[in-house]
Amino acid sequence: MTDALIVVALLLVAGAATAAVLNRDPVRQALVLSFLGLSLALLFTFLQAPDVALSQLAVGSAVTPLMILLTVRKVRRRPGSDDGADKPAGRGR
Amino acid sequence: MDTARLLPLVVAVPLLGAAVLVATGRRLPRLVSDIVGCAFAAATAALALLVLFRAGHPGPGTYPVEWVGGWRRVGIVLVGDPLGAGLAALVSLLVVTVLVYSWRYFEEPPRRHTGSFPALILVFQAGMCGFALTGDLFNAFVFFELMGVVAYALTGFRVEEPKPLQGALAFGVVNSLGGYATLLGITLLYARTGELGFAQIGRRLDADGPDGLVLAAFVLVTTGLLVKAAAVPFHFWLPDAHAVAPTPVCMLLSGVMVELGVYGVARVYWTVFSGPGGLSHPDVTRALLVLGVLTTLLGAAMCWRQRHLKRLLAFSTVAHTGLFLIGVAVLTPEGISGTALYVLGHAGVKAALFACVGVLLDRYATVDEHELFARARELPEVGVLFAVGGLALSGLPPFASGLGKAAAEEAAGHTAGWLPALYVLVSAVTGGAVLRAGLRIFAGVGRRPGKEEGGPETTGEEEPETGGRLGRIPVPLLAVPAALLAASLALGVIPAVASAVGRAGALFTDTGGYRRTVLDGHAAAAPAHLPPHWQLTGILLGLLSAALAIALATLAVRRPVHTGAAALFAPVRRLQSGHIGDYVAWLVAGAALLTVLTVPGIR
Amino acid sequence: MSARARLWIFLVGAAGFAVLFAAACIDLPAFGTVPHPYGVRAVRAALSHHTSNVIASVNFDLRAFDTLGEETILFSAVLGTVVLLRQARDEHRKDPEPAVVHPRVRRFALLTLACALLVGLYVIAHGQISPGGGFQGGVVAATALHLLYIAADYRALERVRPLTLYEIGEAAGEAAYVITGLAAVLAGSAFLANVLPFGTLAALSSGGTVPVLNAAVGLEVTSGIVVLLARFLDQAVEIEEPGEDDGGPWDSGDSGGNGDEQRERA
Amino acid sequence: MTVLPYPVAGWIFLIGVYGLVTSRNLIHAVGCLAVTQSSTYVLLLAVGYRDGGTAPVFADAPTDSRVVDPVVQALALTDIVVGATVTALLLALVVQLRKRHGTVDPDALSELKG
Repeated sequence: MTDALIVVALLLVAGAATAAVLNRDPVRQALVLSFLGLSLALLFTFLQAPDVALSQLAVGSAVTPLMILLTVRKVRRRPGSDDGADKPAGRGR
Repeated sequence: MDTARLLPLVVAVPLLGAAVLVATGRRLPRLVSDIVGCAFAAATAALALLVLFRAGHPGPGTYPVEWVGGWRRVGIVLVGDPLGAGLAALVSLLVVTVLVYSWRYFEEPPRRHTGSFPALILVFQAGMCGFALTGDLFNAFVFFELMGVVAYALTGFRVEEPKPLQGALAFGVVNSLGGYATLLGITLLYARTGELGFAQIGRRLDADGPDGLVLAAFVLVTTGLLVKAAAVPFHFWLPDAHAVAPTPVCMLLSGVMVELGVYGVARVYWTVFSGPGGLSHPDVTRALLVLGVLTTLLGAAMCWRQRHLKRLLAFSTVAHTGLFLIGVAVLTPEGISGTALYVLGHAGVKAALFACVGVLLDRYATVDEHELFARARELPEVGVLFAVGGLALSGLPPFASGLGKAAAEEAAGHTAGWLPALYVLVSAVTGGAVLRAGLRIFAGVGRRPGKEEGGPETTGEEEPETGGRLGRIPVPLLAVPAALLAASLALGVIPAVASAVGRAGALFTDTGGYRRTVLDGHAAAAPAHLPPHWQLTGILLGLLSAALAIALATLAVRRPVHTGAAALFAPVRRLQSGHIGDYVAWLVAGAALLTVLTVPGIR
Repeated sequence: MSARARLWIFLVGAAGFAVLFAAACIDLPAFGTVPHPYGVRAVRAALSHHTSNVIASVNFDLRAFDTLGEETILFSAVLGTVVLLRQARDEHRKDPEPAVVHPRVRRFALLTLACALLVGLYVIAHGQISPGGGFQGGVVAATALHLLYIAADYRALERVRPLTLYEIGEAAGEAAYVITGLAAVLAGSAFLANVLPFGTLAALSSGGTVPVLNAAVGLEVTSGIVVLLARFLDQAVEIEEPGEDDGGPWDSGDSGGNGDEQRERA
Repeated sequence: MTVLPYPVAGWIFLIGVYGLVTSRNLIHAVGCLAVTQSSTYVLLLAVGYRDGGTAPVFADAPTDSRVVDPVVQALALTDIVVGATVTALLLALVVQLRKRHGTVDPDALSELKG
């Protein structure tokens, strides 16, 4: 029974990791990363590691995606900027 | 107190200092926080030197071993063998000089965060000392990451500038990836042996023969350490980071941190993989030798082509790391002790050169060799220091870099007859590049260099790191490079240093002795060894490379443009693209290359 | 280097890595079979010190030196982030506008906040006897505080979050850890030795110095993560760059965040 | 029993590195680095697992019950902290990089070359 759960969780983790890489938009990636954190926490629980699962839940599915989202918000806030074709920016000098 | 008890304090004292600085930093005036930082760094240096003197005492070869928390064989072990303790002492002393140098350096510390720069430097010191002293693989990884995290932050310290941020990011991504590779390797070793201490893993590995798992573990662990050591093709981050970090940080990065990567490779090999259950000596020699030769040639070639002075020095660090790697690759006590002395001398010289460039940056707001042409004629003192540094870098006797080079090239010569020629060539080219820049900048010799065609290039306009441009040069900015060069000279002429380093190398390569000392508490007697010493061939080769360096520099300033050479180097220079994706791809390819080079080792 | 060349170099390297890793996997002991000598010794050692959560014992007793390094990594990363995300010379601050929050959202968020804070503190306090500890609890508590951003607005968050205090708290946590270690040295034992009485197994005060170090880590992590998130929020909400909101050199469109998305569409 | 965990760890490592190599957005690259790191957690815990073992937390006096390896769990905890802090630091660098270079596309960063 546990074995089957571990296998399922492993596949979930592998899938989530792949999805997190292939989602090139950081906002969507942050959400997938959050899901990856969740599935890792699940896997760790099945592997009898509640301490690690708890950390992973707190860090991997909350703090890291939150930081990514805040970064995106900062980066996108600037009114007017690149849409890929970037200009050399103000250097702040 | 028992010397062994002092080992963890070498890590704990600077951490306490950092915590004090952060807690009180925003209220302290600049002067006080600088003094507090220096005091903690100096106390650590005193502790490290005390350990070194007790451990390096000639006589029965015992050295201090401390199980942190008193957990014999269950906890983490710190080992104060002369080489590790010596590196900790070198790190601490260099940190003290760097803090003195930065005394007047950042004219304007970040607002409301006065203590943060010295605090970060202190944590950096703790990380490097811990890495040098630890006898536990996972603990080494922790300190590896600690060094990394602090170094990324310090590299990007000047957030108003664009270049440091790019360099710090490349540094961070590539180093973290290397760290994760190392951790995978550590996990594989744990799966096999169920142990984490160097000595315990080594003993249990020797119970079975080498197989694919041991090979994979070696490759993965070494990959991370070689990233830190900036060996080709893991080196791309180094010039980008070292060229843009604040000068005091450059002194530490180039002077000791990169060398700690080489130390890590040597330490892990000798304690874990050198027994019958590890990898065979000829295969490891071949792998490290190939990487070392590639590194040193590429570093020297790129160093010669630079006009951005800090980048020039950074590539010279790459070239010298290659030489250190060759010294380790020959897997003899003489190779280790020669390289150790070379590292000692190089640290002082390279830090002094960076210190001189820092003065130029703060006075002229550029570190571009062409733009600075003849402008620094008004700073003869700096010019003299810079020239002496260039000569010492090329291995001029009797500097410690010269003696170390002589000893290392002799040891390497026993493995392959052409290696000494490589040492001479690379020392001459890197020293020559420094001298060429010195001749142009401080003496205005030769023609004003014109615009070069073709090839990617980094020019050297930068913001000064002090508040404004310096008028008068403050005393510490001159005293520090002078003291560093003097120290490098002294280390080369005092015979006691060479004999102590020789003994350290012999104890370092005594795998059985290390394991017995750590696990069984038996004193390891230093095996027979030949300490580095001045020999006629060494002196002559040192003089030869210094003469070659001068000749190259003179030639270069007389005939500044070599169209053919520029075209020749353009593809190599294009590899250094500043693109993080490229660097990561090279890292993976490098791990594969390392696999291919070591794979015969398991048959 | 072109994207294609980069990909090829990666693929060659990845193939090598895959072969290497596969070779290692073949030689790995089968999943879930072999006990490790170190693990066995650790369990015995933890029980000898009356610490029921062996992981807490490994973290704060057997390998407390690792945890010192780990906390220092956090400490220096927070310090580094504070330095990197400082207000640059050419930037200015803008007061965030007070937000209008639906009362139901507010009530819910405040309730969650209270619960999460309690859970965080509970997890910290029970580190040595049940899963969890200073790190996990600290992260939960710190993240919980930021629910205020949803519940009220940024200014309310700033009021309950005197950053200076948290920065000092972080340094105090780090210092407490080091000082606990040094106290053992002064008591004539090894650095970070467990010199306090061990108490009874599974009691809140069991484990000697384990709860002390655990509390130090809890303090440091809570404060550290609060400072970390605060810095990112600060950048996202308050700090303005030159050229922002006043035309500047930027004129149109969204930002680089999803540059490649837009490129793909184009 | 299955050997699945080991190849899964290898796959996560490689796919994360693939993301880093092909990334066109530095924020995405930092996310990929976090993915890469999760391979180390998976491998660590897989190595420490024992069939039928329970979590190494004892409610009462020592029993003979089989437990999984506590050491790797402690290592994984340390690893998670390291990962989170590195992510934070790199994201901070990206924020500033964006201000000074005006882009988060690694292809557009061109100040350091040669």
